[in-house]
Amino acid sequence: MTVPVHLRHDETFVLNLGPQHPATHGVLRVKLTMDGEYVVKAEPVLGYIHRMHEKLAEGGTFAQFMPNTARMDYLHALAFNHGWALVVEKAAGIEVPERAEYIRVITVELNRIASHLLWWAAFLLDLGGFTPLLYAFDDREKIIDLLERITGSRLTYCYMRFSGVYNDIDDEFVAGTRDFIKRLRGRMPRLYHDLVTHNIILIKRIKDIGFVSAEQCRRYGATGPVARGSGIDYDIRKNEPYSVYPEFDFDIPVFPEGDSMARYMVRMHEMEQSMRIIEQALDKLPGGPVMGKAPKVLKPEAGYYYSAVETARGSLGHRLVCNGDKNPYKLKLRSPTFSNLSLFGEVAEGMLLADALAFMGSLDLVIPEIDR
Amino acid sequence: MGEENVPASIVQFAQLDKLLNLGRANSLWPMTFGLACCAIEMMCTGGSRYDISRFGAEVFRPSPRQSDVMIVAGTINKKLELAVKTLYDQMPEPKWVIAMGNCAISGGPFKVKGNYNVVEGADKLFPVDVYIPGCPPRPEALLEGIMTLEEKITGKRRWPRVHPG
Amino acid sequence: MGLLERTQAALAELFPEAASAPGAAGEGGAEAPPREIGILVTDPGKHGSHLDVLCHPAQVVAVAQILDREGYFLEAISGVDWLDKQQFEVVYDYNRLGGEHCRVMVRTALDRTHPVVPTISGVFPAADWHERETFDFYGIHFQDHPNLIRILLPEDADFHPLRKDYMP
Amino acid sequence: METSLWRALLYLVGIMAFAGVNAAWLGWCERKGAARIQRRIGPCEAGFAGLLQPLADGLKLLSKQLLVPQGVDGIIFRVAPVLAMIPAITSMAVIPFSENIGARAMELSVLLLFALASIGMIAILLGGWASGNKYAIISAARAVSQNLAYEIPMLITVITVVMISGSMNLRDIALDQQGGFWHWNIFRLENGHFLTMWISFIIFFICSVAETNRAPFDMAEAESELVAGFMTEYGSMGFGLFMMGEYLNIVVGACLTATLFLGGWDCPFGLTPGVWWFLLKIYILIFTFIWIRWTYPRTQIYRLLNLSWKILIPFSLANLLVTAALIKVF
Repeated sequence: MTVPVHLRHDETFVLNLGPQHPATHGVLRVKLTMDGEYVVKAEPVLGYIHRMHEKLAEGGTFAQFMPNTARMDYLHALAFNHGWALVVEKAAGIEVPERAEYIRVITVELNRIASHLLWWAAFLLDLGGFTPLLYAFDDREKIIDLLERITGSRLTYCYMRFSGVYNDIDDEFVAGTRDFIKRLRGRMPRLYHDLVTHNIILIKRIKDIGFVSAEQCRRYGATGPVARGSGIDYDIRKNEPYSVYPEFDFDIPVFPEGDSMARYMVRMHEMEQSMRIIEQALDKLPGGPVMGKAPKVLKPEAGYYYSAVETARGSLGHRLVCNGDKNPYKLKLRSPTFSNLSLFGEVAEGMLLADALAFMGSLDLVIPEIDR
Repeated sequence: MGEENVPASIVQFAQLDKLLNLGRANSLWPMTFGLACCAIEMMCTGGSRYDISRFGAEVFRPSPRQSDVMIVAGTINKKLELAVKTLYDQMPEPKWVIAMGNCAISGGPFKVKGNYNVVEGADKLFPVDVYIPGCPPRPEALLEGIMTLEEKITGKRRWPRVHPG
Repeated sequence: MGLLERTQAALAELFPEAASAPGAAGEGGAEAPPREIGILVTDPGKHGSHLDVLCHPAQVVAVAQILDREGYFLEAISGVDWLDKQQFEVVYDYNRLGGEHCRVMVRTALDRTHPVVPTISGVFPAADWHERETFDFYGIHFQDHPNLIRILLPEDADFHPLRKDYMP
Repeated sequence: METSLWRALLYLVGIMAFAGVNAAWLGWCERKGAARIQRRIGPCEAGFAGLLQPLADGLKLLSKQLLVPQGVDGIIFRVAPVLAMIPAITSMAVIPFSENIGARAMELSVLLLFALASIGMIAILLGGWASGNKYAIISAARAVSQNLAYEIPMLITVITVVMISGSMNLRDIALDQQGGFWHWNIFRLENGHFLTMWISFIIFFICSVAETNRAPFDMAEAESELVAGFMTEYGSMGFGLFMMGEYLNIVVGACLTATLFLGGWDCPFGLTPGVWWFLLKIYILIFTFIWIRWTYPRTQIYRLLNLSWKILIPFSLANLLVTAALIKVF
């Protein structure tokens, strides 16, 4: 229900939600044609942080591209590592030991919680609340400490190799993860839900704002929490199972309403599901090596390969074309936020500026992932 | 870190200058100008654990008119070059620039033969005062960068410098 | 699988003359059987897509409409520059949003000197940005696209970076 | 109250000192309060526990380049920040700090206060309009509609207080509430006023939060939407004056609430009243302003206006009628 408005279109002015704006969390520019405070037409302009990842992929070998994957979506870098490792293992036919698969799932799910925490903080910063950011960062620092112990970096991980993972996890990591899960489960109802989710100002601010229908999601190719917030039950970990996800039982939060509140609740429940996955993975963690055998220089067969991975923002696809020599002939990265943002123009029409920004916040954008 | 004094005005009031520099050093208001991965580390520095507000620098002003230091946290590319230059020009005079991360120092991982779109370093656009290496640099490195900037402004170091090794 | 057969049957009408190579299991990859157009069932474990459709540029919109009717969504459009064969290739990826999983890869080959292919942004609005990006990187012109301008590079850039023969 | 020159000079310096110190060190209180709420240490490097931080900010803002951008209405651009400061300081002249400490005890001091409050609103409008920046104009339009909407219920609630204490002079209102908290307007027991007083206290407090443009009603300086609202083009001391104006408005709002409802300089337990009780009440109210700001997100502009036009004004009018009836009956 956006406020019904008769757009007179006679005195509209163009407002530049410029590359440098606190609400765009990066360098997205949206050209807004405004009528008073109502948005008549919104057109995102991209490319302000295009960093030539696809050209670099063609330049270097398969292994040299792994650090680049983390620089695209630095909030869920491990899922990007996982996607790139999956497509190359599929192409070159490399086996990954069981323990490595489990460690991959544990670290990816931990990173997903960290990504949702940062989205939650930035989303409330957009709505004017400053304090939740500090509490979410408090929890996120705990995850970063855990992941830093085994991967060595805080944000841009380069942890996965083509036949497993770089470093084995030790008991301290397992104990630390269990403590973290217990702590976050304790804080979640009181701090995140009572203080913020049930806050009347927040509910009024995001309920019935930015309605996205399931048909719009399909036509614009929106996936992830944006699609699950509009009633589409599509999660790659369930629909196209990869790695060892089939061995865990977790469910996919789907909310039919399709407004910003639904997307908000999808992500909050997803944090809970990720914790369930981590616990089951830690219980069933097998022994054995973490690195399988992989040829030093990979020369996969010529052909077309595609792999999809579920990141915190949607389905990340790697369209890889190989022609038999040691570096990829062509790599197209299907970034989830690229499609999620493409429906912003159509949905934001007729909304107030403040509501349009709340809607953009609920889409959870990471700009370097859009511009690649 | 030279002892080079920032000349505040034509007429030099030694003591007043010292006092003003001390005031400026203790209230460096950064501009929210996060571009990429380093912006997340800048937000972590504003968080509770690293707490940039101890140095009076937690007021992240969105508009260039009210900020003193521009922390270039991320990659500048050719499409953004003009916008960054305008933002730098819009800042009132005693302004400083911290180039945070390898991309702002020299283009970082994108300084390759086939580079057609990334500006290789912020110092190609405007003078940079403090360089903080790292990809992304840790929040402690950003705090060290701010302390180095304060030392450059006032000439005195706030905490004893920790020499590695 | 019901969905795969149904999709294959739906697509088959488009290519009445070329009998679709039954179950070539794609081990030879796309290059081995030099087929002009037709449908190839590939093994998703290895290639990620269930169907590999090769079609003329003109049939691209028809294929898109069939898949739209079947409830697919457009995942990605990527251009490939085959320098040695003097060809551009546009790869469309369709996938199911929810329900049964079936990914269809549609490929068309274009002449390298002046690559032109009709746009499918009428059927799938998602294609609007993907096509602008492919135009931006390869210079492939998409006929009657609403506003075919560069999306990622600065507007005044005069080069197409991802072409194999481009080096700044 | 003979008006000797010395007394006027003394009060002039006193009020300027009170305003200056408050404007600067409220910034420190806000940052320390925010840090306390957000589980971090506020500014603690400048002087003991960061006490010199406002000094550092002030020096820095004073010594920055005064920048007047092109295409800006020069005169109004320079006048607007000053105009934001003037009403806040002049309205302190009328506030009775204690029995015998109070610059001017004018007959119509309540009226003067609200006349000055609307000048503050005009300052924001001029600031937003003069800086020629699209964000500033949107923010100025929002500020005017918000302040206008919240001044009416504020005035109506003040009328109920004036009716009960019978005079428009703040000093008389405060005198009328002396002798222990049961005499305060909130708990005024005789002829059943305490019910209506509670409602007007709540409405008055909401309006004072909205009047000073602070979260959850900070539509004008909406940090994450309108860049920096009407202050976008203001650089050094222009921005400084606006910030000091905002903090002084909070102090005036707190003083007004304390005088009208919480019995001015009266001691809660009936002991010797004095100015320190008054200051204690002010700073408790100021802390609640800060507390509210750092816990609540921002509302939407149409909900904010609906709250005032559809809820606060009818309630305060009903409250006014009930009070009038009670006075008539008893």
